Amino acid sequence: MRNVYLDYSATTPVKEEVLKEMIPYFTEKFGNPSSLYDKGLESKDAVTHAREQVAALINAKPAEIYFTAGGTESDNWAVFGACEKLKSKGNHIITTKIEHHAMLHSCAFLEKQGYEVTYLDIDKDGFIDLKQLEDAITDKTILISVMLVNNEIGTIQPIKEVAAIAKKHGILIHTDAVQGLGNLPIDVKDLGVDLMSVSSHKIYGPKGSGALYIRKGVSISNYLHGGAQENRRRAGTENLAGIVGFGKAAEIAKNNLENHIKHCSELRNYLKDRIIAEIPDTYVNGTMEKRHPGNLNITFKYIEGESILLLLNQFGISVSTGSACSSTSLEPSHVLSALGVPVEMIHGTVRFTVGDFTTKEDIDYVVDNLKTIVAKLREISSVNSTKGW
Amino acid sequence: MRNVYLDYSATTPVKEEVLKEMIPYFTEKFGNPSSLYDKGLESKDAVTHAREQVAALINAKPAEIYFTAGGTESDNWAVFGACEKLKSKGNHIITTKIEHHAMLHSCAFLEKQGYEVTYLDIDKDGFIDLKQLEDAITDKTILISVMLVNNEIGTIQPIKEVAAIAKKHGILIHTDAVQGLGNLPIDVKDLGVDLMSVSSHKIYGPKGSGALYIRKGVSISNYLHGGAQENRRRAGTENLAGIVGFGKAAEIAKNNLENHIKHCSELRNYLKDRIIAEIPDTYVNGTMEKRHPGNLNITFKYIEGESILLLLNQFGISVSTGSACSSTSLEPSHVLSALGVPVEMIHGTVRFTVGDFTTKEDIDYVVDNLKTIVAKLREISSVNSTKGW
Amino acid sequence: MALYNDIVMDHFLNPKNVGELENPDGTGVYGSPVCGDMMQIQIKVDGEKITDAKFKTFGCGSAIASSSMATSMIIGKTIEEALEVTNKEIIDNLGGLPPVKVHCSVLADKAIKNAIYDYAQKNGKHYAALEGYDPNADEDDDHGDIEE
Amino acid sequence: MALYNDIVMDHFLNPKNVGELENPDGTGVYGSPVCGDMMQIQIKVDGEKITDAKFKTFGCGSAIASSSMATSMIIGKTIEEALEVTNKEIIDNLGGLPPVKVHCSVLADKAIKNAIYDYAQKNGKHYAALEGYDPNADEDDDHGDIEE
Ligand SMILES: Cc1ncc(COP(=O)(O)O)c(C=O)c1O
Ligand SMILES: Cc1ncc(COP(=O)(O)O)c(C=O)c1O
Repeated sequence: MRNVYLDYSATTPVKEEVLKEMIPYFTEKFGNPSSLYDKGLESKDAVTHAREQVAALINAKPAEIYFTAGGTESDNWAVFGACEKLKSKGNHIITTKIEHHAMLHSCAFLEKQGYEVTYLDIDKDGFIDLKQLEDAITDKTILISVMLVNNEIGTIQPIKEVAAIAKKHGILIHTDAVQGLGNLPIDVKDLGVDLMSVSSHKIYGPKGSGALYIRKGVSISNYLHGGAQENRRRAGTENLAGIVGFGKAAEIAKNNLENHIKHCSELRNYLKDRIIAEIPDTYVNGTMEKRHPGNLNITFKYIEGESILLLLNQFGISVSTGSACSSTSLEPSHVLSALGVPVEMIHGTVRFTVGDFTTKEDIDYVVDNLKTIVAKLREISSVNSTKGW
Repeated sequence: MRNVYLDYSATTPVKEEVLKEMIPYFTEKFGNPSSLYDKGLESKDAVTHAREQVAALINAKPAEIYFTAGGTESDNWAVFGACEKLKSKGNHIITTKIEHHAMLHSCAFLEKQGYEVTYLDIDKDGFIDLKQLEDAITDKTILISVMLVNNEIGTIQPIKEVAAIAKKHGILIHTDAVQGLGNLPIDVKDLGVDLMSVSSHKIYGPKGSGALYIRKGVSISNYLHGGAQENRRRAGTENLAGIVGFGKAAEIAKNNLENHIKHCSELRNYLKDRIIAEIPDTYVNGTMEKRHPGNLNITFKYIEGESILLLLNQFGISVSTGSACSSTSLEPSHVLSALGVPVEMIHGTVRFTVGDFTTKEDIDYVVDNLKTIVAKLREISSVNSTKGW
Repeated sequence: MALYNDIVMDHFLNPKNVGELENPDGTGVYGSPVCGDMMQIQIKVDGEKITDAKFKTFGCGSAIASSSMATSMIIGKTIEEALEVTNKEIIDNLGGLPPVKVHCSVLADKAIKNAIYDYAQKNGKHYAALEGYDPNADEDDDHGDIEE
Repeated sequence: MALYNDIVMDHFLNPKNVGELENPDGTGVYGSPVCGDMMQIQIKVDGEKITDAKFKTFGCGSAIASSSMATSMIIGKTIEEALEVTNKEIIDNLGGLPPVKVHCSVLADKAIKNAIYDYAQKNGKHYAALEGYDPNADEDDDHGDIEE
């Protein structure tokens, strides 16, 4: 049976070249980067090199890259570290309704501590309103956090404009760029952000490795306390091979960026065009402009997403019904809710993300099976276009 | 040139069998464990299996193991999670002067938030005093955290007795077992602890992977907020290969425990005997009883540790001058200070840790070179036995 | 570990009794698309015996499997017997459901009762098990809360 | 990137001027074992010229290298010239030191001055550069604080 993975936003396979770079750092070059003997210094050099590679991908200085255990830790560090540092200045955070749970659950936790959080709306295309953002700012606002690319509908927020507003008001600006990294050109200098979260496993690097970009001169509190690693700002023995892998993946992503975007968007558009043309009662969620090149989010009216997922799985096809994290939960996606998708239609929504290893044949295989599956489930369904919901 | 690694407490190489288990989880079985399709479920199964392997090593239930990014995160989670959860009950923590920085710097941070911390002394052998512990308890005490095995002098604290005292007073008990795991039999049920930190890279598993044992029924706040991973208690896409590697390393450690202890303690004792017999003015720090089987901590009077380290490095020998984390700092080791070692002698201290790949020939090679090196540095030194300090 | 066991998967992939009856003696609907699951079960009754049953379900894998199992279970049973079917039995016959999916079996159980209720109403029948029964009562609020 | 560059490593591994002089004209000691570094520098003076210098150092690699470099630099210089040697020059001649190790060069600089001071005291000499000089003043409190 064919195997078609269309869930690159959930995670990506580690590329062979990346794994090859990592291998020696497990068994042979295993020294602790904090150690002063050659075996330690060799590891330190490897971390330094990876830092340069990651920095280059986002046009940061290497010293502005702090390695973490992934996007979730980076998000937590950014928000808790900023709030701790600035608590004497205020207790108000502005973010959006469509952030990843790493941000939303952190904010919910802070609300319990007495912080106030404004969650910005998105419009029907999936974008925040800069006017609403500016209106939400008070003299207690200490942090603005808006994600660069949404993980469910792939919309790219106007972070440069958001950062300009933040700067005008002297407020720290963080962006969760976990889904953006490697999927659009990112230049932190041009964007003007103070803090940015990224993760390795979304760009063909290993899981459990990520980074927080902290602009030179910006100071937030530490979140993991202990040893003097990462210039004393993030403690814990470095995930050496994970960092080396992230570095290599970043290097490849940089060199491959144009191709990657072209490849993914072409296949994604082809998938979209075929689905919309060949399967009735299907809708794309979020605008097709300013969108993650691999992301397609489709509602199949009158049927339920998990059923579609399971039947596709029978044909070796992997897709998701929302963000990977919420897929074991029964809650309808908060992103699609914010977009204004009716709840019954949220239940019928599938996220497809294509990636570097996707082929046109894969797409054809998926659409062909999807047609049968959707027809079958609609046959079973208690709702349909004549009956209505 | 021969290569002799005697810094197994800083980190260990990943064993070949461990790496072999990990490899497929990078490129092939790369699914996100939260995903509902086969590729995700297969990953979830791998995490479940690793959880069983780690649980087995410490006689815990698999559901009591929560994977983290390493010992530092586990320590931070334990102390911050406990304090957050129990803040309405009190604000007093009891720990020791010889904890790892992951604990000490976390406590220092909490002190700034208004928590009170008692740091227990150790005696000249390296052990805490249970009487002092019990006397330190107040009705505001919410957490006792005492490390199982010290990373510098290797002494094994009487955690079972500590836990009994904690239980008697209804106080949560955490132990940092990062250096203990795989180096002595650990049975969490028998020890009676509520929380225990462990790390993969100290037991021939990969860096950046660890766990917090949370006894069933014990509730602490989350520290990394986000997705529903780890039974909703630790967010972040799982470090899949890192977890698989930790699991395999734990399995090997369990099967190999007796051999490992015998092998290490024999070589360690041989190293100690030769150094003490053949190099004058050398002292062992900490008792040789109840000690990490591979740990030897020696003061070479009248000379300085970094010089010894660098000269040993010239001969391909890797040792450390204290904990790996403090080795880039000029601060004299807080552990040796607590032990009462005079500061000038702390500066002349070297930690040797032997491990599974150490041979008797390695030890002979080290001692032979050490003799020349120590003689040479003493020749250069401005202090000596006749002049005194 | 797969999400569902083989029995559930089989009932999901090859559901029995899908469809609608020409002249049903009773139709029961339960759930709503807003909750993510909506089930319609129809029965044909001969004397006191359920001779046929069909379902239509909007919902996840276990909702479809539960519908298939539930309809299979009541065909051939008397009304009284069918009323004794519990969601627990549906789960047991399915060889178990994941905890977050237990509510699907409740849905099926309710849809059966609603179909019988409809039949009873239309035919002026009374069954002890339906005494005071409210076909719209929401017994299913076990939606697996997010705690953190 | 090694901890130290090749010049530093060479002066550490093969230090020049190790030892003590038979009849030194001046002896300077600076630092203490408690701080982790203690340096003794002795000089032999002929007329106003430093004809020989020896050191003994308890300390880390860069302390030993700095001692070796400092003694090499002053041999052949006049006292006045030697007093002009700065820790910056020692570092430069060593091709640089890591930031946390800069204090080692300060130590060597102070040990030289103390040796000359001792010589001046013993011989009733006066040097403008030593006006108001305190041989025990602690110029070295740059111990690389831990911040978090
Ligand atoms: C937008 C976004 N933020 C944060 C995360 C969390 O990153 P990680 O999985 O590396 O913890 C993810 C991915 O799961 C994401 O898509
Ligand atoms: C006793 C002790 N606790 C905690 C840690 C931190 O563990 P990790 O390096 O996995 O962050 C270490 C090792 O560095 C340790 O020795």
